[in-house]
Amino acid sequence: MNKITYREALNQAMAEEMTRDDRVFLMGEEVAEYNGAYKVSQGLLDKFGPKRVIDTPITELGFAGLGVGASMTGLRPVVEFMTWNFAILALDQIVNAAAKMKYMSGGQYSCPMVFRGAGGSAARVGAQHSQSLENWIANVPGLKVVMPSNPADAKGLLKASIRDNDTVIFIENEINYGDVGPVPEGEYIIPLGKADIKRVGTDVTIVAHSRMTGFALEAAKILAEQGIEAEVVDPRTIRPLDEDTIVASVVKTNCAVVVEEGWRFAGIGAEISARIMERAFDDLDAPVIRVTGKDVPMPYAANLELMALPSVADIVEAARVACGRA
Amino acid sequence: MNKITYREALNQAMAEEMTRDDRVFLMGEEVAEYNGAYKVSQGLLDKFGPKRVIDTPITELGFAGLGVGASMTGLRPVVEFMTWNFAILALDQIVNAAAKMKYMSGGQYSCPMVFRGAGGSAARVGAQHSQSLENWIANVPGLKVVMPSNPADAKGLLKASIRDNDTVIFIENEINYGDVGPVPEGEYIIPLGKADIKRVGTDVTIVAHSRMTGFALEAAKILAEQGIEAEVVDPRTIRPLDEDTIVASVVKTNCAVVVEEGWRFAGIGAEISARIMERAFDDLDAPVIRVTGKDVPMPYAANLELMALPSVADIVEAARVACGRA
Amino acid sequence: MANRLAARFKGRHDSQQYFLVGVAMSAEQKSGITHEGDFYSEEALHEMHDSMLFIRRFEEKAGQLYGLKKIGGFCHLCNGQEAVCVGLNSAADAKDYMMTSYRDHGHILARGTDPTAVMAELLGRAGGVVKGKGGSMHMFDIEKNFAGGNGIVGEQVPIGLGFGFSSWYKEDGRVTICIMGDGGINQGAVYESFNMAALWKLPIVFLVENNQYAMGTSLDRASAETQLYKRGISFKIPGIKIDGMDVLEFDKRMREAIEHARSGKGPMLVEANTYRYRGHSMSDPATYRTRAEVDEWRSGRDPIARLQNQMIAAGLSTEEAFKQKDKDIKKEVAAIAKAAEAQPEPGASELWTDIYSDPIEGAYPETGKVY
Amino acid sequence: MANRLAARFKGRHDSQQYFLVGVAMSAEQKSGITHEGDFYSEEALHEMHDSMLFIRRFEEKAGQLYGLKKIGGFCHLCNGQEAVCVGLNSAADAKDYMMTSYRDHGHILARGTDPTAVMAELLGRAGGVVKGKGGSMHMFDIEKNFAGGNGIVGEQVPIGLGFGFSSWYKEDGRVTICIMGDGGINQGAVYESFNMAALWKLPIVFLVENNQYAMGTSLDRASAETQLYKRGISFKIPGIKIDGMDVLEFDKRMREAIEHARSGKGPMLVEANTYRYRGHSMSDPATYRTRAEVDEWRSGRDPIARLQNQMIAAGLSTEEAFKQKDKDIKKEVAAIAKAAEAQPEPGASELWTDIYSDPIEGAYPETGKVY
Ligand SMILES: Cc1ncc(C[n+]2csc(CCOP(=O)(O)OP(=O)(O)O)c2C)c(N)n1
Ligand SMILES: Cc1ncc(C[n+]2csc(CCOP(=O)(O)OP(=O)(O)O)c2C)c(N)n1
Ligand SMILES: [Mg+2]
Ligand SMILES: [Mg+2]
Repeated sequence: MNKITYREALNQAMAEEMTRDDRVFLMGEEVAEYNGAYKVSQGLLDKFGPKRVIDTPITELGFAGLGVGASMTGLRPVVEFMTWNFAILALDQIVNAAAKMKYMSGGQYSCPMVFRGAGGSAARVGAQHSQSLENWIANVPGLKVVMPSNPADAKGLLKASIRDNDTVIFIENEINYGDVGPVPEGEYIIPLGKADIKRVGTDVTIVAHSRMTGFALEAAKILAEQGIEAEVVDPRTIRPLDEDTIVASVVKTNCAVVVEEGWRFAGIGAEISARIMERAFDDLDAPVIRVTGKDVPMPYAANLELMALPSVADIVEAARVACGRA
Repeated sequence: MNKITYREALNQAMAEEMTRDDRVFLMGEEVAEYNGAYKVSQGLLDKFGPKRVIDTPITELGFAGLGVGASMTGLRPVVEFMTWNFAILALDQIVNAAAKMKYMSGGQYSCPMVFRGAGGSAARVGAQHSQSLENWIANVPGLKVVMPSNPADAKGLLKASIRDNDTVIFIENEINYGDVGPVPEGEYIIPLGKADIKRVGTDVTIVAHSRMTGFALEAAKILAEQGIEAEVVDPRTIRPLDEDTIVASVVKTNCAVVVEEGWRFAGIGAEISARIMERAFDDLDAPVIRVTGKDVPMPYAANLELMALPSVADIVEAARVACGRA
Repeated sequence: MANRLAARFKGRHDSQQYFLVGVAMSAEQKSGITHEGDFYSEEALHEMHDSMLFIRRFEEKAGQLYGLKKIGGFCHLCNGQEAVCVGLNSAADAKDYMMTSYRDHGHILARGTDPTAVMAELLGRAGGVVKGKGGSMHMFDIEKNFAGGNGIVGEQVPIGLGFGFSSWYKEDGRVTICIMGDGGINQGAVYESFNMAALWKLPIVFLVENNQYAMGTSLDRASAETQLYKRGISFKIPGIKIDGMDVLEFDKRMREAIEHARSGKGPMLVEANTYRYRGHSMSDPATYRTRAEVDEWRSGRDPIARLQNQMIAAGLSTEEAFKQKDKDIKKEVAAIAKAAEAQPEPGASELWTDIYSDPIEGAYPETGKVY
Repeated sequence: MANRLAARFKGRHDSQQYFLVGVAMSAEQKSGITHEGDFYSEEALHEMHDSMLFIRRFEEKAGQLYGLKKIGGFCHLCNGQEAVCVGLNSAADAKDYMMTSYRDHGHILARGTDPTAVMAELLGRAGGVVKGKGGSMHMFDIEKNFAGGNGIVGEQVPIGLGFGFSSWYKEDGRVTICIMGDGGINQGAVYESFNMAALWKLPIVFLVENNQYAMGTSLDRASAETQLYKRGISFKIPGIKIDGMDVLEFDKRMREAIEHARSGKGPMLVEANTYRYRGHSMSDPATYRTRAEVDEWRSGRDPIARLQNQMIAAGLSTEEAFKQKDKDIKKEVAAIAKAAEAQPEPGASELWTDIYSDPIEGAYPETGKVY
């Protein structure tokens, strides 16, 4: 298997799908001539020309709506938000148009498209550039929400997302863009809606998505040294959530930690925690613990930022508490 | 005590606060000459004149930002969204500006203001006019979220919200506007952050806010006839959430149902359910049950709409299951 | 009536006989006219008239049914604005895309959608044009290239931009007609769309139905520039203003705008001056307008009366014939309402359909039942 | 330097001696001039020059510190745009409100904020102007009426509208200067704000810093109308275009715009033509511009060199004196950086402060620790 970066994996996924299907086009700020603010679309303009790789003005609501309209005519837009923080401006088109169009039109129109870009916080970019929106968006029926944690998932899931006939919210992680990992060669697709057990374990279940999957795997290493075998479950698709895989793990380990970078209140952790209780109440030896971003706007100062984000140590500690070995 | 409508209670709260403090002004679509789309601002233009009761063009993001800016200069804007569905367009100003301004400015600027309007679904208004946003907004540190369920709470909480020095998101319910209830005369303020036990009971805790509080109380009546005494807790303030009151009730009843009109995924119910597990795990005899709006865009047809919303019967059934008497 | 509306003035193009409206002509004159332009076939004029009248009676029936609580929620009628709906659809091709706000009954009817399906939708019935799921504000007909029926003010404008983009992308020769109100034109998304449409020369006609009010807010209380056709100037979009109470004038000038867009010259902004006779929605008594103002539009500028007078003057019909026509149409609408009312509500399982095209096994729909 | 910037050209108003820049004058001529207008006091000219030079050296130092990874995140320098920052603050009153985007160092310095606090903010130190919580993009100084430092493109425009509204409400005679970029001006919220500002005649000057690029996108690739001062026409906002590389010209014409707004005539839109010498942010190599283009602006139109030449021609200074001044300023900036670096990071408890003004007992802050 080739080892490539998360960024290259995404790039390959788009290039392959654009080659396969000329209804697919990429649009967003700086995606074309600049080759992407984070270089995810490197080379695509050269390959596919200015009709299929399109730089937009800074008008998130407008070009999100453009994507919605284009998708209703049968095109397959991939709309990039430079980061998801800016997509807050575009939420009306995502949530009120794309998500509801099929229902409101009695099944006549659908919006087969991908909204993608970097989510969560990068490094030292402050309060307005460090927001996780997956819990808001996964709240909405009509949308699918995908968040890959490594290059292979990034490629396989993005290809599946572009082929999907529904609106897929594809949230990448800026800090992961440079991560290198093995990616199968050739046609490689990961179906949406399937969690992946990234590490098998018996003592405690750690559910973590996107960048936090890596943190959880690191925590699992440390826990193993301490004699605790953690099972790390990466949901990969946040909506629909592969509840069965999560619950099966908890039934085995009898305790769980849920990790997310975003804020705690009504976050992904809340949902997973509630579901575990609903489906595995009698299997739980202890309450599910949520490890989340602190309940503060993201500060700029290096020391404060570090404190605001979940850490590997936080996960280790939570896991020890969850399985009664604190 | 006077019996007045929820609508009048809100109107009184604004009139009294505008009389008390001339920094307070009301702005929004149709709030002035039309006296409010739902007549909540009836008479305020006549009383306070066109400088303090201002009709805006249909530009939610623009006038929300206007409120943010005005609040930063020391004014006390009350910005009405005709309904919260339209506030999705304005979320950037609420979430990226108002909520984070104090933090980003190192405490220099704050945004003492109220964003208010009707939330949730009205009757037969379809998918785009029937969304509950409280879980999204309560996710965000820097905001407070208030949702009154009866006229007295509406008045006391709105007065407290206008006086509060932070940004308060005040979500009313259109269907409750006509509800009549006793409201204390004279100066009447309910501090933010305190839940209210709307009915005392011993067998099962039902947590429900806004319009669902009424549903829960009706369910409690039916349950009482069946020999089950439900305790109905109305959080009133969603953020901060009065976790202590909720947990104390669950410690007493050993089981709980959480009701909300909005969608289930990462909703208010998920948060409350997760917190109950975290704080009262050993007191729980059964998993917390969530009764929520169905996971569908709101349909228009009368029969489908009824199915999409939580019903009193749903709450009764859930409560019976929760306390093991199904 | 379904068929008549569906025909969408094809008579205009098929017939060999054309009539200059507003000028009584001799038989000789008539027979000498064989080109289009300012001339309409007799059949086309009747089509336009009948369509406008049908829309008016349809809306009145909807108002009645709302009063009887058979229609629920928000319901926005377009009485008074019929010339825009009908003129627009005379000017546009069937392949052209169209989308508008929640005030959509007249537009979808003029587009040729089965009126029984529209009425059934208002009543929340299974045979509704969107299966009873959308209601008054969310009418769609993909076969007629009618893309809603959108409830968030201004939301259809970026969506329309996307339809226009698609035609540019596919080079399919279609024009998108994207309709908004005088209140909606203040939304920021409109200007984001204007800029992109102009920058990329997309084949779009932005049409503002200026009915003088956005709910209770008159144009001048919401807009710094009340000449709405100028709202594109800052983005280099040319604008024209058309009398939206004159179906023939509207048809003619709208054709020019559509031709402009279709020819690759980029978008155009059209302001149609018109008036809604009723309140904003069924719950609005519209006390913000004077009786005199309403009368001025209703009696002085009514688009149906105007066309009737023109046709009578041209010797194409008589007052009696129009009265008879009105009776026929009322009957037709009553029959449609009856047929729609007779339909069942949507089946319960419909609650869970049309959410996803590719549902994922075991995950969708969530039944909402966890206990 | 803190004091110098803080003084904000007060010399201009205090001094009795004025000099016409660009024209060498005899002592007699000089002493004959006692009015303002096109004339500046010698002190004021030195202030302007020194302020621009200080901003440039400050930005260069910030760039260096970024290279050393002492400054993190996004960092947007304003080299080349100094005349706008300084001319603007010469034209505006201290009581006037100002807000801009993330490209805010130059503006807050020109506003008179302590440069050590600005540098400390870049370094994430406790003594930062916002306690290290905001960083490069979020500079605020309430005492100087400087309201950010906003990271979401266009977001400051509705906020500026609110400041302008406040002055209308309080009748406090202030003008709000709301700054955006040539990319930011495409955001829909800008037009929502234009409309309300014009409709209510609010005392606001909207200032577009047209530095020709939004990240890698040149003006003409993002804007259908590239004459940005015309972007208010559709909302009846008058616009003017000013050379943003000429501090005196900018000051003068900006004064007119501010006067227009202050006099109750409503908002004005000013386009300042300028150029950023560096990439968009520290990570941008700016390969989308030709060397020749950059040179044309840097060597041909540099605002600091231009003022120096004018002052030398007017006999107010010499090349040697300016060289010395530059050395002094560089030293000053180095000392500032050193002092800022010496500061500690914010205390850990700061993580939990400044979220709420009225925290609720037991509820805030949530410590995030539940196990
Ligand atoms: C974003 C948004 N804000 C507010 C509303 C409530 N609303 C519905 S219609 C309307 C007035 C629109 O007026 P106009 O655009 O002139 O269209 P008209 O109703 O006259 O056809 C308002 C404010 C809404 N549906 N969406
Ligand atoms: C809403 C939003 N979209 C995108 C971005 C990313 N971004 C930051 S600066 C920038 C370019 C802005 O250019 P311009 O307005 O010309 O200002 P300049 O940087 O030239 O000063 C972009 C796209 C953002 N911060 N906010
Ligand atoms: Mg209107
Ligand atoms: Mg720029």
